[in-house]
Amino acid sequence: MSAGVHIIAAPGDIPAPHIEYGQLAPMLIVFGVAVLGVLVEALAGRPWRYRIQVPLAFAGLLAAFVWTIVLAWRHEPFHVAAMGALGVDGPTLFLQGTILVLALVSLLLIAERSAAHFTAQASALPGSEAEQQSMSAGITQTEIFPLMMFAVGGMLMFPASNDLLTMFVALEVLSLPLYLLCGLARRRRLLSQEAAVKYFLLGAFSSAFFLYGAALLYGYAGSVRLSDISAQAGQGAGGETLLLAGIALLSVGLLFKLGAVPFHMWKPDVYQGAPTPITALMASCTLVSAFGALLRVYYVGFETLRWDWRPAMWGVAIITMVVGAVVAITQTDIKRMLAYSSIAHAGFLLTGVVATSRQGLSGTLFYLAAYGFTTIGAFAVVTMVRDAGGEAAHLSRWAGLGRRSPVIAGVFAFFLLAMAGIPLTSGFTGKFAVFSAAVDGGATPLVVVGVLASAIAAFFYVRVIVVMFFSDPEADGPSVVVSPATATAVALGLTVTVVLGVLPQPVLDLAGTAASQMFVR
Amino acid sequence: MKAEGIQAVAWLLIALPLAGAAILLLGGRRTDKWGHLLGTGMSLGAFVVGLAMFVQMLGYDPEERRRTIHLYEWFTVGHFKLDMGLLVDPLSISFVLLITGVGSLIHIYSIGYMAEDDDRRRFFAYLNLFVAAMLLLVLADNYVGLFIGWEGVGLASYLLIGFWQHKPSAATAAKKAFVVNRVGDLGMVIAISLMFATFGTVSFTQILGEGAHHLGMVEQVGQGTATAIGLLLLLGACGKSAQLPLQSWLLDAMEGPTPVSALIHAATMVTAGVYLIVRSGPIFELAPDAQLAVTIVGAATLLAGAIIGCGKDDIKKALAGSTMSQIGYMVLAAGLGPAGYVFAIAHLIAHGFFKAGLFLGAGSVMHGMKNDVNMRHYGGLRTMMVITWATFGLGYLAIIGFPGLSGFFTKEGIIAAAFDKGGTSGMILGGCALLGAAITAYYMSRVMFMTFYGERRWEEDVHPHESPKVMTVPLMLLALGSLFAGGFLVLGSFGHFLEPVVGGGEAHGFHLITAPGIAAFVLMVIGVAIAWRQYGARKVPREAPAGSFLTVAARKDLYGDAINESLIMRPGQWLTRLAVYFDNKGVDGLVNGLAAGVGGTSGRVRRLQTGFVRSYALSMFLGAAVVVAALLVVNV
Amino acid sequence: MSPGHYLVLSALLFTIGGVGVLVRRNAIVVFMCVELMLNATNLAFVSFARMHGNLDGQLIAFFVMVVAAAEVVVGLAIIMTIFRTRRSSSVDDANLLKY
Amino acid sequence: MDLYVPIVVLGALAFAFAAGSVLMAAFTGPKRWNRAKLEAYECGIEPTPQPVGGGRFPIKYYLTAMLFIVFDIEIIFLYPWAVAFESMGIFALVEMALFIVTVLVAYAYIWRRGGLEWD
Repeated sequence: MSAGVHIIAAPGDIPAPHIEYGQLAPMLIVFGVAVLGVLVEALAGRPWRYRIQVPLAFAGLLAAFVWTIVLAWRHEPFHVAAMGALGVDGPTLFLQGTILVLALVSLLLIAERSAAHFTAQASALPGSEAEQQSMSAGITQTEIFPLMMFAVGGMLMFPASNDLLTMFVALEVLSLPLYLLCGLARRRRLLSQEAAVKYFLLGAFSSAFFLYGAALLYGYAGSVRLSDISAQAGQGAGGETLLLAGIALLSVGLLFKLGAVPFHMWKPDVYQGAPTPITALMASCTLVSAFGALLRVYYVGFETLRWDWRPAMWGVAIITMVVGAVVAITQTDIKRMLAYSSIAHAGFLLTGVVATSRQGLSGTLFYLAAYGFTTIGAFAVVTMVRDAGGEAAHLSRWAGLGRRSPVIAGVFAFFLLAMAGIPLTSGFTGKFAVFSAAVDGGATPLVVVGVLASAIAAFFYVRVIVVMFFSDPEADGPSVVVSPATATAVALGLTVTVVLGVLPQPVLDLAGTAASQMFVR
Repeated sequence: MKAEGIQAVAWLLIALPLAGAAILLLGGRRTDKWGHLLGTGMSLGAFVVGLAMFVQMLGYDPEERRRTIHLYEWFTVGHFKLDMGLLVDPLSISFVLLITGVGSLIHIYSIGYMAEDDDRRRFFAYLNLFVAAMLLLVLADNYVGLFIGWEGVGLASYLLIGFWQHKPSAATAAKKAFVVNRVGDLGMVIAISLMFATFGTVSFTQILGEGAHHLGMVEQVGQGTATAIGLLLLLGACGKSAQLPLQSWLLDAMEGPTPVSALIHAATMVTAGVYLIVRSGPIFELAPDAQLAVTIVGAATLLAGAIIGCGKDDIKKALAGSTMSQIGYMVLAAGLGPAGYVFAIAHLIAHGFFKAGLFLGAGSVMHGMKNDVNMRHYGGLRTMMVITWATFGLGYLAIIGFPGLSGFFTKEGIIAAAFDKGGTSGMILGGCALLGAAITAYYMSRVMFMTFYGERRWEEDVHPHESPKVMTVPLMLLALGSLFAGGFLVLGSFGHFLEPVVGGGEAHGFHLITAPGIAAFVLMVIGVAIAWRQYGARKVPREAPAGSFLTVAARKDLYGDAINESLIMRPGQWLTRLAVYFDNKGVDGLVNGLAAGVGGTSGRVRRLQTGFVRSYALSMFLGAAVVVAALLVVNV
Repeated sequence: MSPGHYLVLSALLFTIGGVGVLVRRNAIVVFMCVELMLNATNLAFVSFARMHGNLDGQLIAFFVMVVAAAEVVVGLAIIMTIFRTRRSSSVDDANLLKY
Repeated sequence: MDLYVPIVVLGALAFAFAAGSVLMAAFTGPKRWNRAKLEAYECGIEPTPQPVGGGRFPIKYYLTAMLFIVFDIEIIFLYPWAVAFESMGIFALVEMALFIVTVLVAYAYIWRRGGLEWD
């Protein structure tokens, strides 16, 4: 221990930290509601739990969202909060608002009761008598709500983290509940548990990389504050190897979370195995959050090192787009196909990150919001198409859906077209925004690859549409179960996808304003 | 210039039928009772608006007839800006009148034709949707708007071809139309992207300039870019307008209800390609190679369509072949530059009237013949359905170019313009057009004679009868159009009307007696005479005879599908097998070679996803190593 | 001993943990290897703290330990559930989701 | 360094004594084997027969282990706080109270949902 540290000091020697509770309120509300949710689980009787948990979670998310709006409305100059641990600034508020709305929509799916998605009792063995009993007793595992709230809290914190320790804690707070939630599917429990194990082991593996990267950066700069690292790197003071290796390992952890190739392999397996509402939550909120963190790290921490990390990022973006689009073509499971599509979209989004400009930032923000709603809507439709064994996820079971229920098939087709980036959908506007930013940022080859990958991707989206509308329906095909909550989620996704395609300017302006001052340091 | 008066609400044109479609689709069964009336009303409403706009336009000076309606700013990203707006000028108003006019007549006709169908409401909803999309296509003031309408009409067309889904042939035909059209759309998408990348905008005004004076940004780009854009646009036009080599879907599309064939697959949608080429005139004028390609496609299709028309016994398919051929004429004319534009559009409008009349007449015949489409089962229907015979006959005379009727003026104009192009290419193109005229006379006479003349060949239990008034009145109105439209357009001042848009006003004079005109007339008479010898004077067998090589080829659509298969599909599959030496059964939905190649790669790459956590971890570990190495190497 | 040696040790431990994840089949052991990686990181943090003469690294080590503990709990729960279903804790047996 | 010498010496003596006594007993004591002596020693009660393969721990052991880890690890934050309590003042006290309340919420959950019951 160095000599300057006094173990025993006089009272008041260590000043109380200054915490901006107002700026942190959205996160605090969500975490508070999560803790309350645990208390409800502890104290409320079984019949009451669901009835208390759902309104509680809704109220919490809504309150946090309203607070976020208020924060954005005040137009106060942003500065770092909580002694520099968190930065609540324009981009962060945009991302947090997006995450909260997307979480609200996901909550509609998670709270769906008419076609329950979650196991009655996670501890009961699949196929055992205990499981039968708990199912017939109509029990539901209501712990999913506090778990989800913890995850959402972590997601809010992740892009706001201004130092690597906070970021690591946020990463774990968002990941740990998700690992558990993945294993709670009501049907096909074996797949669900396998998804949880895989996600957990690989997630833990990746966070070890993240952490080691953070350690190396700490070794380089003597601090884990992003701004300190940036300042130290700006001086170019020795220890370059530490710095660059640290950046690389840190990136591995972040790229894992957003599913960039070659760190993507968990994504198809987990998306397929997890309960579909959780998949929707991961595909929308987690992606937004992970990109937020990535943007902050690269725009604040490593901005001065742009020329060092950009080539590697180029490579990752290119193979992510290509692998995602190409492998999706031969998928036969809808959820798996959407997972690969999500990988491809992560690649498109990375082109916006590579741009490293204000325009790239605002384009990425817009794309995240647009894609989040589209993908949530698509997964919501997946939950509606059911047969005796639960969701009919195999593509062949969707044959002729267009004739059996044209509206649902039409809506799904629309979501797919939006993901393919057809004009008049949000996907087009989003792709346009990030690609034009990348062109301006001198990444034209990347955009060429992106456009080619979109063309390949369009092929498999159209393939699903062809199956739905042109194949003959099976005799015992799945039926479409429409319930108010899920239908609301689909309608919300559809509305946003249309509005952001037809009248995107207000949201583009919003993203532009949010990005105008970039991140605080 | 900004639009005023009724033109300022041009969006009503699109909104009315769109609202109709929305009400009918969302209203469901509740609207069954009055759905068809609402649909027809919306279409008529759009026609009235269109007419008012036309009258208002006539009041302006020719130079001031180009009016824009700015709807809203779609979005701005960086220095790219996309505005949504409409463009009302003589070219678009001509289309508006054709679409809403003929469209309304067909709506009325459908009330009778679809009376027995349980899903009549849905049918009208789709028709309204089509009208709205088609109007957007011709009214949009930029390529993206045009493309949205383009996709919209494709969607409506697909829905209507497959309207009777219970028929497997209808479902297959819809699928085929869908797939083939995607090839064309790909061309459009790339063309639009290219324009966006080159000009930073997709607005007609900015790219093409204001009407005939041009002065758009396109004049500043090199010939290479213009040629590339032109060829890609041509690919798009080929898909939508059933031109070689993307013609194969149109014949199958006849599986749809007959009013659909009349409206979409004869009068309006399939002419969108011609509109696209004429609208993009300034691009093509800068790219002679692309222009030449347009004329070649047109000439080849006009012959191929005509030959196919000769071999078909199905009355609708014979007419479909004829549609291909007639659009070939228009495309040919559109490829001739300003000299041909006016004739292309005039022929398009005249064709809209007489071909719609012919199709509706065919529908009327089918209505009386228990939906039998085989002309060998008809014969001598002249006395049974007099009105149908008379109106069909007028349409027939118009299409073969009988002097004085619509087709005569417009087609002669195209033939003359082709010869006027001069040089060897002019002679060849003119020759093709002349030959096409002769074949047209032959196969249309064949249809006429087999259907309405000769002895009766129908079964005992068929009782041919005239159709109800609601069907015959539109027939008569369209027959009037067949009589006069062409002459009115060509002899009238249509050329001057369009001149502010397409230019070249002085070239449009029409001379009654020219050498090509006389040749065309003689060839037409010969064609009719041969048909009379074969089908009018002789007995027509109920079963089709074996026929010569050419007949067999024509019956099989000139082996279009076989050629597609052996040229595109087979080598593609072969390549795939080479590239992917294991059997990839998973790749079943892939239709062409490129896709199969990508699919093969995909099938291979997905095997890397072994399902073992440890191999995933390995990939992450190696990935991390590569990323670290990449960063360090870059720094060295 | 200079702090450099601790860093080398930490890198070695991290690598051993990483390789362990790749080669071991038992889910619990795989997970223990991940924990080893985290602890190697802790060692690095503490050594760097020593080198820089500030306390941040030690503080971070505390947080990492807590987070690692939480991870253990979640991980054990998940691994136990799948073990009870499958009667096997080999990660290679969880192989239904692939391609 | 001199300060530590007595400790080292003491340690060495202790080790020598322990090792010496055990070795002494092994060499000098009488060796009379019987069956009972060869069995596993379980505090005087009859040894429970073990299933083949060494047997498995009941799931309860894992549960307890998990709970132990969670609560045990919280001490990590309490200890530095306790050491620096004087200098950190009221703010830290409130923070720590909140922290303990949060842990108590988890405790309440486990307790109410039967996590602490052995059967």
